[in-house]
Amino acid sequence: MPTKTKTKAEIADIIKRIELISGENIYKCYQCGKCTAGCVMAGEMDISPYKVIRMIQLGLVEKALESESMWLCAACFACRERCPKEVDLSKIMEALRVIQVRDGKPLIEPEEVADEVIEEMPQQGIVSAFRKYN
Amino acid sequence: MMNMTEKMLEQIRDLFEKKNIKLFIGFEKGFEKFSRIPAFAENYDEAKSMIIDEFETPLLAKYLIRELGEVGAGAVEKSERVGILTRGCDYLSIRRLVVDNIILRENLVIIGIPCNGLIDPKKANKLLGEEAQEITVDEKIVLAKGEIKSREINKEEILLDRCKKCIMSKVEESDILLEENMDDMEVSKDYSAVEEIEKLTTEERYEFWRRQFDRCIRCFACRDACTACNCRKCIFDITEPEMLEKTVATSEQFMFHFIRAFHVAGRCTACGECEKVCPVDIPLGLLNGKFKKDIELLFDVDEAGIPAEIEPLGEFKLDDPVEW
Amino acid sequence: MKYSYFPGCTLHTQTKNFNDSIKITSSLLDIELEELKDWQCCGAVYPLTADSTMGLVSPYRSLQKAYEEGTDLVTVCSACYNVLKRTNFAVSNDAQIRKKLSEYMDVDEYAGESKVLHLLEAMRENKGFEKIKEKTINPLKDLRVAPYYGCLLLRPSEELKFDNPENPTIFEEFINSMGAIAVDFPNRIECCGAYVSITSKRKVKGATESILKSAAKRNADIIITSCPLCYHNLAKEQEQLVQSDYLFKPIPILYFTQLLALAFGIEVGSCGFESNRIDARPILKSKNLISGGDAL
Amino acid sequence: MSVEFKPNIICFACNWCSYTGADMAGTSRMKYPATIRIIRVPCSGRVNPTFVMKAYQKGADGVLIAGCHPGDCHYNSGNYFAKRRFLLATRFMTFLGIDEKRLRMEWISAAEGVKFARVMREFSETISKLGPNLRAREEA
Amino acid sequence: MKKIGVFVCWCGLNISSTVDVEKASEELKNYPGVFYADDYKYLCSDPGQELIKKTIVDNKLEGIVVAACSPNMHESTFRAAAEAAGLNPYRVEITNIREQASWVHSNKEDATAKAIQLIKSTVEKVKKSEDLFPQQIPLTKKVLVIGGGISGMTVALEVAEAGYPVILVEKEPQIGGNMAKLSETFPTLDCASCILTPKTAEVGRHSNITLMTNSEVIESTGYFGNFTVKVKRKPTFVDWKKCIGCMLCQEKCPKKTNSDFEHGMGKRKAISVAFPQAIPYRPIISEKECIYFKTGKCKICVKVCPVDCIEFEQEEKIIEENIGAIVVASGYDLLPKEELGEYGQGKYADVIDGMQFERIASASGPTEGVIKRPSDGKIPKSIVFIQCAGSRDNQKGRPYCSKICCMYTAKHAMLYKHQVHDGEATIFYMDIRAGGKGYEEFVQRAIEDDHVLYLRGRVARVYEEDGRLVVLGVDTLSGEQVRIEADLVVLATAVIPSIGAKALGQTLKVGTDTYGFFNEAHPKLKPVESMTKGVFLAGCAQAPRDIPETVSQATGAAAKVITMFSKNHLVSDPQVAKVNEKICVGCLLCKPICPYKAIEPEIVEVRVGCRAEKRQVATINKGLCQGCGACSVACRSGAMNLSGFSNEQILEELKSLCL
Repeated sequence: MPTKTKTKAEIADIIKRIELISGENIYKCYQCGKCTAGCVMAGEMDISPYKVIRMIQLGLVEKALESESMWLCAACFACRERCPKEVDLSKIMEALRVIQVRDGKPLIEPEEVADEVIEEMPQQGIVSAFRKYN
Repeated sequence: MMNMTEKMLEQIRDLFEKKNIKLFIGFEKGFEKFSRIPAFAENYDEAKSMIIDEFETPLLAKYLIRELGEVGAGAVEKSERVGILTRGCDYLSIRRLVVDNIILRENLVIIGIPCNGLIDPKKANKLLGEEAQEITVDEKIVLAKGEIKSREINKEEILLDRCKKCIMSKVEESDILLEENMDDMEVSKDYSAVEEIEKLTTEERYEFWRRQFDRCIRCFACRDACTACNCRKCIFDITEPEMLEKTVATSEQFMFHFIRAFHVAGRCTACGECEKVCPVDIPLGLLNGKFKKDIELLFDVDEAGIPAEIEPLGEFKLDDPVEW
Repeated sequence: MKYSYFPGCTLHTQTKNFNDSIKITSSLLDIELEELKDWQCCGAVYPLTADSTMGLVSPYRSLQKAYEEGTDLVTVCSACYNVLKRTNFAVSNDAQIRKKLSEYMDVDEYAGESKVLHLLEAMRENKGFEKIKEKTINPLKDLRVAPYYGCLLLRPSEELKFDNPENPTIFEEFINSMGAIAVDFPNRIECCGAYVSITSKRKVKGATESILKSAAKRNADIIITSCPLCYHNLAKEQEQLVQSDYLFKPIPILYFTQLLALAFGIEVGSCGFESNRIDARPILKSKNLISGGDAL
Repeated sequence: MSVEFKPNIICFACNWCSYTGADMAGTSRMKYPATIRIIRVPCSGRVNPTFVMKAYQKGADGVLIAGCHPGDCHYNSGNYFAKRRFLLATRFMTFLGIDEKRLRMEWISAAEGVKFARVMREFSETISKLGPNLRAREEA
Repeated sequence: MKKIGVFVCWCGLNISSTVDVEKASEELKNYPGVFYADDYKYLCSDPGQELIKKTIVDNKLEGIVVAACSPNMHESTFRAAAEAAGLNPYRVEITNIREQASWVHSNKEDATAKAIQLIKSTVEKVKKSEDLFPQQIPLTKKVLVIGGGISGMTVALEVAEAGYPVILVEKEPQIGGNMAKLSETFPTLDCASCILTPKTAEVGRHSNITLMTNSEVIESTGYFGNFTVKVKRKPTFVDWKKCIGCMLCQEKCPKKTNSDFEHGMGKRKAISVAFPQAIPYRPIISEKECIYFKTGKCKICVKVCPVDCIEFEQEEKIIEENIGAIVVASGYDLLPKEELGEYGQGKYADVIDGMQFERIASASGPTEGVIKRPSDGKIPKSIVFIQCAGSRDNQKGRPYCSKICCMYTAKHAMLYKHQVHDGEATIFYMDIRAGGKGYEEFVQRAIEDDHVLYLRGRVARVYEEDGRLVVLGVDTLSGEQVRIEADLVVLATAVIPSIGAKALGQTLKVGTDTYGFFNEAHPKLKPVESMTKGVFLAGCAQAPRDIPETVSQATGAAAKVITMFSKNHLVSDPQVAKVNEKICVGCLLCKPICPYKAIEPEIVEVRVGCRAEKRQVATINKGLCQGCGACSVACRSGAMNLSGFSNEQILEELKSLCL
């Protein structure tokens, strides 16, 4: 099913939501890529971290939301630690996740997780995963 | 309390004996019961009537201007020093004068006393329903006895207005500290009175102030009581240029109160003396409070009542609010 | 020095061996840990949303309790540490959040007066590393220990102020004080992929593998950590690596206090080695740090 | 009594930017109402809030203070001090019951003749709508 | 009441078509205080001015108002005319009825009414005018230049050539500054010392230049035209006058240590001269390293010196100088690598900064120009250059662009490629800022001809692995993460003000920005003047810049000094602040507001009744005051006033306009 293209106003609204939830000024980012250079998960992402912000700046928020990148962000704060413009990318990724979750599109449901994973994984890991994904 | 008075007298004797000072300013009992008035002693004997207790006192700092020379003698070293009894609020006023270079700190001997609020006897009388004959204070409870009734009152209820808004209960730079400073009183910022006025319409505000100002008799008591008003010659007494004309008109009243308030904006220590001495009860504290509130809000100042080397209007920040 | 202790969910369940080793060792360092009464899960991740403070309620409560106890709060799990310390930072710097939380929970306003400390920080504050040196009766001679910091201890540094975020040294100090050799491996500050492993195990492979290989390259005998999730991801990855890469030699992963217990000469049976996912005892034995009879 | 109200507006213009901006408006023959009278001052920092109060007293219906843009002050910082003073003064005058719209501050550079004329037109219109200022004004 | 004359100008039709000038002059005739009023076609013309002069003389006028065009046009014309007629020029005021009335209004009635009101208000202003007289300020025609780098030397040479004495103070033992350390210069690749040495030599021998190296300015008092400065001359422990520069001492000295000049890339002796072309070519003993100073033994230098010029007991000297102007050319330093945690925090020997690369690429450097890496002296097969290391970085507190790194990094890569043809040079950049003559072409040459690989993106981390450096970066043009193993990493660390710039600023009472760069008086129109009159700025002390720009600015600063010195005395505008000492209470609320630091407290003696009393008042340094009037607003009692725009004048003007 092709995604319905959103109107300009709707897009502006999502951007505003992202800024509100993250508390970050997304227009600060000048795409130096330092976040991506040091990101251990970037290799797995379909859209590189710095590009995620670029997409939002360009109004391509749907692309950003559809991408897998924010679910792969492990919130390790390496990007935030090094960002020369003091943009907290981890918060922007969180905003994208939160928007999806609040809009009823969580990444996983509890029943989807294999028993063996529940068995092996420390409680802390399970809790964090559900805090981020559901 | 007597204890503290004794300690003070001991110190005063010491000061006079060592000839450090030519004058000591403190308090003594006034004519009315529980009234405390300024006392000036040129030797120890004269100081013996001085007293420290918990009843309302006027601020003493302004007398320093007179006692340390002509008005605004400026920061010039004097051969003889003046001693002064100081609570936190007095200390703020003294600091006002020092920061304004009106007096030199070196010319002063400050005897500091801790304070956790003074009592307004008038309030006690009101609550008691008659004139109190005896008032005793025990920590936070005050016992007031009249001829007929007696009553226990919570000290909070009869605190001096000034003390309710106290921003400094410590004396930070005293030469002699009679007792250890207490912690600063827990005072939350209360601009509700100012906000009440802000809520009115422009029309209502103007009417409010017109009614207030029209009462003004231009006695200048507010100016004379104020430590921030420390010019050698007040702008209101200058005829060229004539900022304030002598006619009694509403517009002149507005002019007067505007200038007075602006001249202490950012410098007012919120002592409340101006309002107290006003014979026609103009709420001058509201005017000063408005400036204080705005300065704190607009220029990110924590407490716009503590005299600092550079005043809020003597500096700027590049990120001051943009309105125009 | 007395502290309130916040063990966190994992230490109370899956990784009891970690918790036990903490209790044994800390008392020997004059660090008295009293478990916070009625502590509550910290939430595992610090909420990164500016528009909602709900996630802070739980850590705020624990902090507030510690404050009521009149003590600073010590925790060990990296995640708990990150959440609690950031919450403390937030409430001490943001009056609005503070007000919101205390009003919501109907408690006295708490403005970050208590400190949140990682056990390592508590050691540093109490001259712990010198004390370790004194109290080590079984010096871990020739043992090459790779300290894996991970992310949650170090970042964001402006809030945690745990150590230099790019070139930390506290674990190294710890290791050296036990007489072991600290292995400097570059990936010690990189992330293991954390919770991402719940859905896509293969996606954290890159992260975990490079950490392990980086430690292996520097000939590490042991990796130590303070984070159960890192522990899990690194151990899990090794199970895969052993199968796919015949040259790869597994490196046991220990919680740092387990090693300390060993150095303090605590009976091997009480060090919790038997619950480790990769058995460390053979290598410890080969270094003569545990005797043949003790092992296995 | 239906005489058209012609407001009396005083504009303090700093010599280096805004006054030159007014000159620019003049040389470009831009039109604005004859209600505005300019007082030339070296810098917006020279304008004492008391002058504004005095203007109201003496019959001005509106006062405009025009200075260099932030960062462009000929004396480097005068306009910043002016900004601080008038942020407070405007609020205080409003507090006393004088309509805040009667006092305005504008940054007008020497090149902004167009802006100068526009601001004058706008402000004149605002004041016309407000009507004459009778508050804190000397009785005629 | 004063006798005031009013002249209304027609300006041809410019004014008279919309303003009824005749009506205006007619009405003004009856205005109180106006003794004479008339209108005239062109007042600015010669006959117009003659009319004004004649009228002033004939009627003994005490003040005039000229209603004409903007004062920006002809205020000086009419003031000069009045002066010629014996009237103090500051008694002349202009009413602007052209730009502010006839040209902007179309209704003649309105415009005329407004014009008349404007003229009346100006009459009121003139009634309050006073005679004002410009002050003559004496001038010492000698300049102090602080900093002996390329900018300081340029200033010194220009001013010296114009015939004025110069004192050049340099904190290092030799002049040349950072430029003396450079290998080659962009975009021409000519060697830095080849173009610098003739300059240093000329500075060294110029008869108008007094060179004070190994010295620092520690105090400055006075004001423009009349400064007194104290210079501290640190001991060199060698009598430079006796020394003949044979350098036997350096040769025989047994103590070797790291050379500051070589930025840790090379060694020097405890007694040494920094480099062979140094001016002055005289050695200095480093107290910190010298064996004699540590143990009291050695003295080999004393033994070998043929002229007996070693003086272990030398002490620092303070020299006082009177000067007229100061030029600050204190230059720059580089952000220490230690502040860059992600790039190794200075712990890797093979992560070096740009200046260190200059030294290993310099023919006169420790490697004699062969690019070798510091750790093992091997020739690197792969070099990674990281631009914006600390610049354009809010997190590191340096949000500004360091301006020179794009160009010198291109140069570095090029120099390397010219030496090691099969080597790999990779540059991580953010934007290439190559705005300058021949600059863009230079960068393109590096890319096209020398195959330097430019990757757009920042580097997140550098760490060591197997004796090489691993660089984790990104190429944002392709979106790929990049991992490069390099032998050498060169950081283009941020340009920062030279260490001590802030303290120097305080000494000279010249403002610096948050980073410590000196503030110019106006960002556009006064780029070489500081906020303190008489103190000028040149080179990187003000902001990062390259050599050509530095030389231009330095030449500009020199021109400013020469212009100042071309007069026999300085004249100050009398329209400045003045204090009424009778009223001033000395509270000094005015002081922090003054942008020129022209207000100082002063103790004066006044008579009060029959006794004399000392009191503190504010005083204005008329040499420093520029007449902005901000202080007068801060003064509550009105003791502070501004001549020419006094409270009285403005209030009268205001009252009249409000009617």
